[in-house]
Amino acid sequence: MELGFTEDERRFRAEVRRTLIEQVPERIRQAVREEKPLPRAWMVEAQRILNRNGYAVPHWPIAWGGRDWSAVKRAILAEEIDRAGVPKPLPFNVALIGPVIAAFGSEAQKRRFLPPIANLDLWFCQGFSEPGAGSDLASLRMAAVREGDHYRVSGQKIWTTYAHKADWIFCLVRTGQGGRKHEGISFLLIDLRTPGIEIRPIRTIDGYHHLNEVFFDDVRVPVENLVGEEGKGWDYARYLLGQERTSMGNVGFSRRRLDRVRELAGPLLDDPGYRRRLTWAEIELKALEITQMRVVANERPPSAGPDPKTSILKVKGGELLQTAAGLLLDALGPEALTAGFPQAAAEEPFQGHDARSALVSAYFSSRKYSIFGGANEIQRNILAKAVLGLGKAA
Amino acid sequence: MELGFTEDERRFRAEVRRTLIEQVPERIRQAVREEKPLPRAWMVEAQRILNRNGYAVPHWPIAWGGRDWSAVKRAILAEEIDRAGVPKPLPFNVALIGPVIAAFGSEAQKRRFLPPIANLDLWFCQGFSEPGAGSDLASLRMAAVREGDHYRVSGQKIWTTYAHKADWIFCLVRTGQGGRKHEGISFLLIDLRTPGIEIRPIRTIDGYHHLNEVFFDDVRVPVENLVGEEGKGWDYARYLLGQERTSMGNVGFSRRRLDRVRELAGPLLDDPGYRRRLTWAEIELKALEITQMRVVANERPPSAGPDPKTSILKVKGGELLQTAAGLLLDALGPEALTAGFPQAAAEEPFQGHDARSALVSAYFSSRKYSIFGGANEIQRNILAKAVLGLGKAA
Amino acid sequence: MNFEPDEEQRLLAASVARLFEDHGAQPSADPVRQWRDYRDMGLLGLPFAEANGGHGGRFEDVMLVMEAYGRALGQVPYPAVALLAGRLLEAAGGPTAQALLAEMIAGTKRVALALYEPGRRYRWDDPATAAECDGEGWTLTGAKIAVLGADRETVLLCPATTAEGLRLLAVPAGTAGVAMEMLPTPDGRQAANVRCDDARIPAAAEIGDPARNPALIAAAVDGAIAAACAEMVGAMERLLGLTVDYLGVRRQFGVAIGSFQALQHRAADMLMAIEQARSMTIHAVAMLDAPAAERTVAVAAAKALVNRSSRFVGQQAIQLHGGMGLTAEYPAGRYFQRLTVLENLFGDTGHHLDIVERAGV
Amino acid sequence: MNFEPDEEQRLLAASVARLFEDHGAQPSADPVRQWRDYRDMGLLGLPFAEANGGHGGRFEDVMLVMEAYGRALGQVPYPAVALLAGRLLEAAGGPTAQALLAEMIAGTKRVALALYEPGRRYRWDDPATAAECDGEGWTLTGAKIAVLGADRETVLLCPATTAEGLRLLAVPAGTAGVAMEMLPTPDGRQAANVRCDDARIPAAAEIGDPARNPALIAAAVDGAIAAACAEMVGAMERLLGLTVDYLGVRRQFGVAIGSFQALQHRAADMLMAIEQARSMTIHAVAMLDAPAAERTVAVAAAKALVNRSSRFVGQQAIQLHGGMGLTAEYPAGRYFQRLTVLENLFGDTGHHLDIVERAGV
Repeated sequence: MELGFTEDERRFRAEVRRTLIEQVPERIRQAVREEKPLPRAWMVEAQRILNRNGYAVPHWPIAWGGRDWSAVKRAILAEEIDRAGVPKPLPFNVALIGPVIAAFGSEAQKRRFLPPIANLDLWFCQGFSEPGAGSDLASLRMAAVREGDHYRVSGQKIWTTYAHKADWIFCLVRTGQGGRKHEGISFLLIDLRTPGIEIRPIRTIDGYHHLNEVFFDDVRVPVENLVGEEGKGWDYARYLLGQERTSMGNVGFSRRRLDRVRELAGPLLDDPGYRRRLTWAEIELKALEITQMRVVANERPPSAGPDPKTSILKVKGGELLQTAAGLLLDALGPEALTAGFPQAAAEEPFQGHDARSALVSAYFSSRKYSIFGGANEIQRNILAKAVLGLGKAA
Repeated sequence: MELGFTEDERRFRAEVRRTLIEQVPERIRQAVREEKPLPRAWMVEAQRILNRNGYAVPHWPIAWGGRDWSAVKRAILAEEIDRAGVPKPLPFNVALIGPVIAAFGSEAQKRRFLPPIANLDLWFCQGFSEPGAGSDLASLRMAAVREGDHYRVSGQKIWTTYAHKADWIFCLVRTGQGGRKHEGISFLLIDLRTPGIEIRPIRTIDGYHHLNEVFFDDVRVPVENLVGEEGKGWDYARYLLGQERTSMGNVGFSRRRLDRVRELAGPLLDDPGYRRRLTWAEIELKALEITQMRVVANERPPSAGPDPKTSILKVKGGELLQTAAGLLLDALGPEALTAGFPQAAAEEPFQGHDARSALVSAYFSSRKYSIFGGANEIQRNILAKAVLGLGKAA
Repeated sequence: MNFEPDEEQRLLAASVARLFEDHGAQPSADPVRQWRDYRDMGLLGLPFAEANGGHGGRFEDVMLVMEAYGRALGQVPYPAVALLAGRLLEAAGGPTAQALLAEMIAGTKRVALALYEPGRRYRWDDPATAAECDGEGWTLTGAKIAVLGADRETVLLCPATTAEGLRLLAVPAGTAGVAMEMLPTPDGRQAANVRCDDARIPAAAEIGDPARNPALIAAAVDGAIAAACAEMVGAMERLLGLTVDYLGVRRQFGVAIGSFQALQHRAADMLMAIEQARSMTIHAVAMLDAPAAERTVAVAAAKALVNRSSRFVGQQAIQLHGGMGLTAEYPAGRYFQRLTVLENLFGDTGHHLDIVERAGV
Repeated sequence: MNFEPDEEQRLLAASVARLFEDHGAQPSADPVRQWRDYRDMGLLGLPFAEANGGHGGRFEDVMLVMEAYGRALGQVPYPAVALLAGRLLEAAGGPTAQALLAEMIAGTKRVALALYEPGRRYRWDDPATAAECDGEGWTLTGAKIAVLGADRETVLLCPATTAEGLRLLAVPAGTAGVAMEMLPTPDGRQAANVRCDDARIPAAAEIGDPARNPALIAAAVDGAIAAACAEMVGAMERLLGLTVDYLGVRRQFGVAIGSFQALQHRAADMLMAIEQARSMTIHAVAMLDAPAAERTVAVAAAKALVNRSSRFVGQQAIQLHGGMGLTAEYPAGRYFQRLTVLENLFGDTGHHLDIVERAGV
């Protein structure tokens, strides 16, 4: 037992922190700290710096750029990236599709995709959710019909973050019927420039454009873009969801938000009520940091699927980001009243919103942390059933 | 619309308050304020004073001692009784069995029972819950088999408050099988001195003895003690539950507890955190007082069953009593550490516990407000289904 | 006590509900036209004494109107103009105020109270904006923020510090030296940040007087807070309705999600939060005529609780709508935005709790 | 970081779990016998340096022991005697303290720290209890309350105010002038209220010295708080287990109540509260060797969060047990009582939040 960080871990943290501050331009880190959305080019720039330092994909196989770092160190890295205001390595690339290709892709797919994914030369988005198949993913309906060396794909994906910035999308598609709902699902990589794909923005209450619907109308996808075996997509999706959870609790991000609260709250920090909310948030964050490490340190084979205890990180981490966003909003006082945003925010690069608007946006947009990626209700179901063993008999 | 109290209502409140303080002995009111359990004789004494003033059963038919007061006035009366530290008129008598006998009892039953019930010359307890039939009352099993001019009753009731102080018990019993679960239930009045009845105490975590199990082993109950018709017991129980709800929110009781917090908290009242908890409790109480009046003012025929909005009063009122009990506990500080109570508390009259023990007891015992009388979970089911119309299709 | 609207109130509630829902159905409709509709229905004069050209409505009537306004997500700045600035004019009295009020009721002039200043949060009683009088007129310098209901045609009521105390000056937005920046509110309306640099206005532009102004403004703000509480109750009520509808329609795992007990209980908690908020709104309205100290505490307590209910109901409504609640198109998000603005308006939860506690309650 | 117990810790945890569960199964067993069992297992000496006759255990070992103690609802005053008073003796050093410690470890003498006084809540650093030294010995006058672990055989460690500062005096409970009232704690154990009226003790009964005493006591209390946190985590864990079992067994409306989603989610919330409490306990334990200022903030933050979790978990466990949870016979209620006592012990939630905030965190 070693309940605190080791000397080696502390050194690692200091080194990461120094590297990030030295190498990632202040303009990028400032924009992140101010909760402003970044131009695509800045995100690419940041990820390439991370990749150069071995920070983008340390959890990947060493052959593809991974490092032999402990889970605790990887969690420290993730925390420091967030805390420093460096954009996270694009999770769709490094935490989701990358490991799936590394584990189940063909050699050709690995060579073709892994290096550009790590370096953000290729930008992937995630095509899982459909209207009517959100938390209940197994009822997805987008169909891929095999015709010779192609699939013909038709259907719709929804809530697709950054589809409008992405080059490729990885999709769960239905290639077979019958049997149980999650049988007959396959895992396809699709080039978004293929004819027949239409991306429509979903404007959100934070005034920005992150989300999209993606429509597929008879889209031809080469069979070589199938990952692994046809009909095994559900297994790969489970594997994907069991991947790198070292930043699931968003500890570094919450740390950054609470630091910002202290910068902005001014005299409110002497208001006992506001102060107490902040104190609780700080204590919750400390607890979450350690809970995160405890879950992370309990390394499981990815094939075991997600550790159900990561649901704690998801729920608590999301709640804390929401709490911090509420503190930021309240710090604005009546200044928030003129900190709205155009109904249809301008495209990148970010401009036209001042620091206050970005905070109001962050308050609205933070509701997503308890909705996307498995709503908190689903996470509680998981905890009750998979950890506590409740409700199985009923 | 008249959103505040009328002059007449204010006068009524002042008169009630004056009467209570003048007529109910200070020793009784002091013990109630200190949350000490009262000797039976004191409870009887208090109810007789209330009854003499028309305060015990104002909601009954005028022929049996009722008054023609508006629901708002009756709610004011209930609030003032609680607030003054006067023990409430025994609810099993005046709010539950009395109205049922008045509505469905025979003339002989009315003459025999109503006057002594109002005056607490006869003490009734309630025999509804059984092991395995708590919130799911319709699955009760205690059986009454008709034999000539008697029923032979066997079975068990549980959580019977004050059975050890009571003279009689009113019971739901099963007189028939088949059909739906709540058919074949009848409503019986049983003299607790009848042979074959055994009352066993249930000690609770507050150190006291309020609750009992009541066992019936082949108990002979005269048929004349059947209320209304055989097999209609479920309807009468529903009627009973739709009765007098003017103090469902326990507004006066919470007022009394918060007053006590102010007496006892001393320097904690200057502690910002404690202060804020008290402020919220005060605000919640004000809201509850008005919500109570709004529900009460919306008078419905008793045959309509309980107004589902009374569930709000039940939940919010209970939570507030629990919050106030927590404030009292925390006001004790380390003094609470030596404020325990003997594992098996002595019988009445109350003795051996100092004021601190009574508060610790109140903290533990206050958990019951969200459990008995329909747990908060059941109340939320009712609100979701009966008020919001949710889940009916599923 | 009697919570039932009388016949006249029922009629009023029904007709404003119809009007506001009509307006809501045409979001891009002409605001000038909508303002005229308010006037034609008598709403601009509703809260004012008949002697002042109003319709002598009671606070209860305003509460009914504002609940309907909240339910329909009203867009025109009726509360800011009529219920805050208008009522301040009536209370102040005197020829300037009366003339402005008459024009406001007639729908020919808009007025707005410039309450807040940069960096002072919700404090309005000690403005940094300064005014000097040289006999002929006033010279005004300072900044005001977040003036709801103001546009470039509005007459701004500006509290300003003078050697004699707090003055209240009626400054047409078009006055030379007045710069106005129209900015979007987080719920998609507009509010103004205003800068006055040596703006000159005639001596007659003063309303009220330094001795009474703090009390006049406090009373007007308390009335506006009670109105905001009613608006929030209306908005929460509709938002819960939208949520319950969605729970009945949206299916997952083969059943309507409204059959899941955890979601049912959340909806029940929202209902309770709204009912408690409605009760505190009633309390605030009932206390508007009480002595100032009691009134202020009652109103602050109400706003604190209504705010807390609003944050809970707003956030949970989005949660229960899932991704749909986050989209700008679906109405739930707009109610959440509106509630967020209203929580902030006239003081957030902590601000009002502080008032309650300072009063020693 | 490494949260896995090593082989030795696994053995320790397993054997104390067995012992404590055995004790728990015989609630009326002889406390003297139980105390001997603690000694025989090496628990009395566990946290002390080998040089002082102890076994050189680490804080982590104590944490494992206290979790097991909490799970089994331990009855003997091990934490008060060994982990609070014992550790204070070790830290103070000097012949008197060392001799007492040796006897404590040998199981032949009990010691207890008399920390609190009437009307001063959790403040111990400025006692009203006064001591005077006349060269031959001390005269002690004052009142102490809620001394856990004390009985009439105990040596009480009493902080007392003198002209030179805070003295720490070892007062055998049997000393003339010492009156002791044994009172029940809300979880059915015993604690003492103590009055000293001109109690005379020898000069050698002093331990520590005025310059170091506040720091020594603060460190000992912080260690005891971390131990209490571990105990609470163990108790909460078992209480959740009892609750989950009950949800699986108890049937209503024809199904196990554990199939109701609202109850499942409550249990999930309890789990999360416990995991967060466990993390903060780890944090407190990891910081026990840090500089005093950091240690105190970490321990206070931990106790605040563990307290909040405890109140939630305790109350919800009773709720989910329904009436059964309120009965004195069923174990859930006893865990709730224990947790309630532990929340209070060494400071309630507000007390610890104040400490965190005063430190400027």
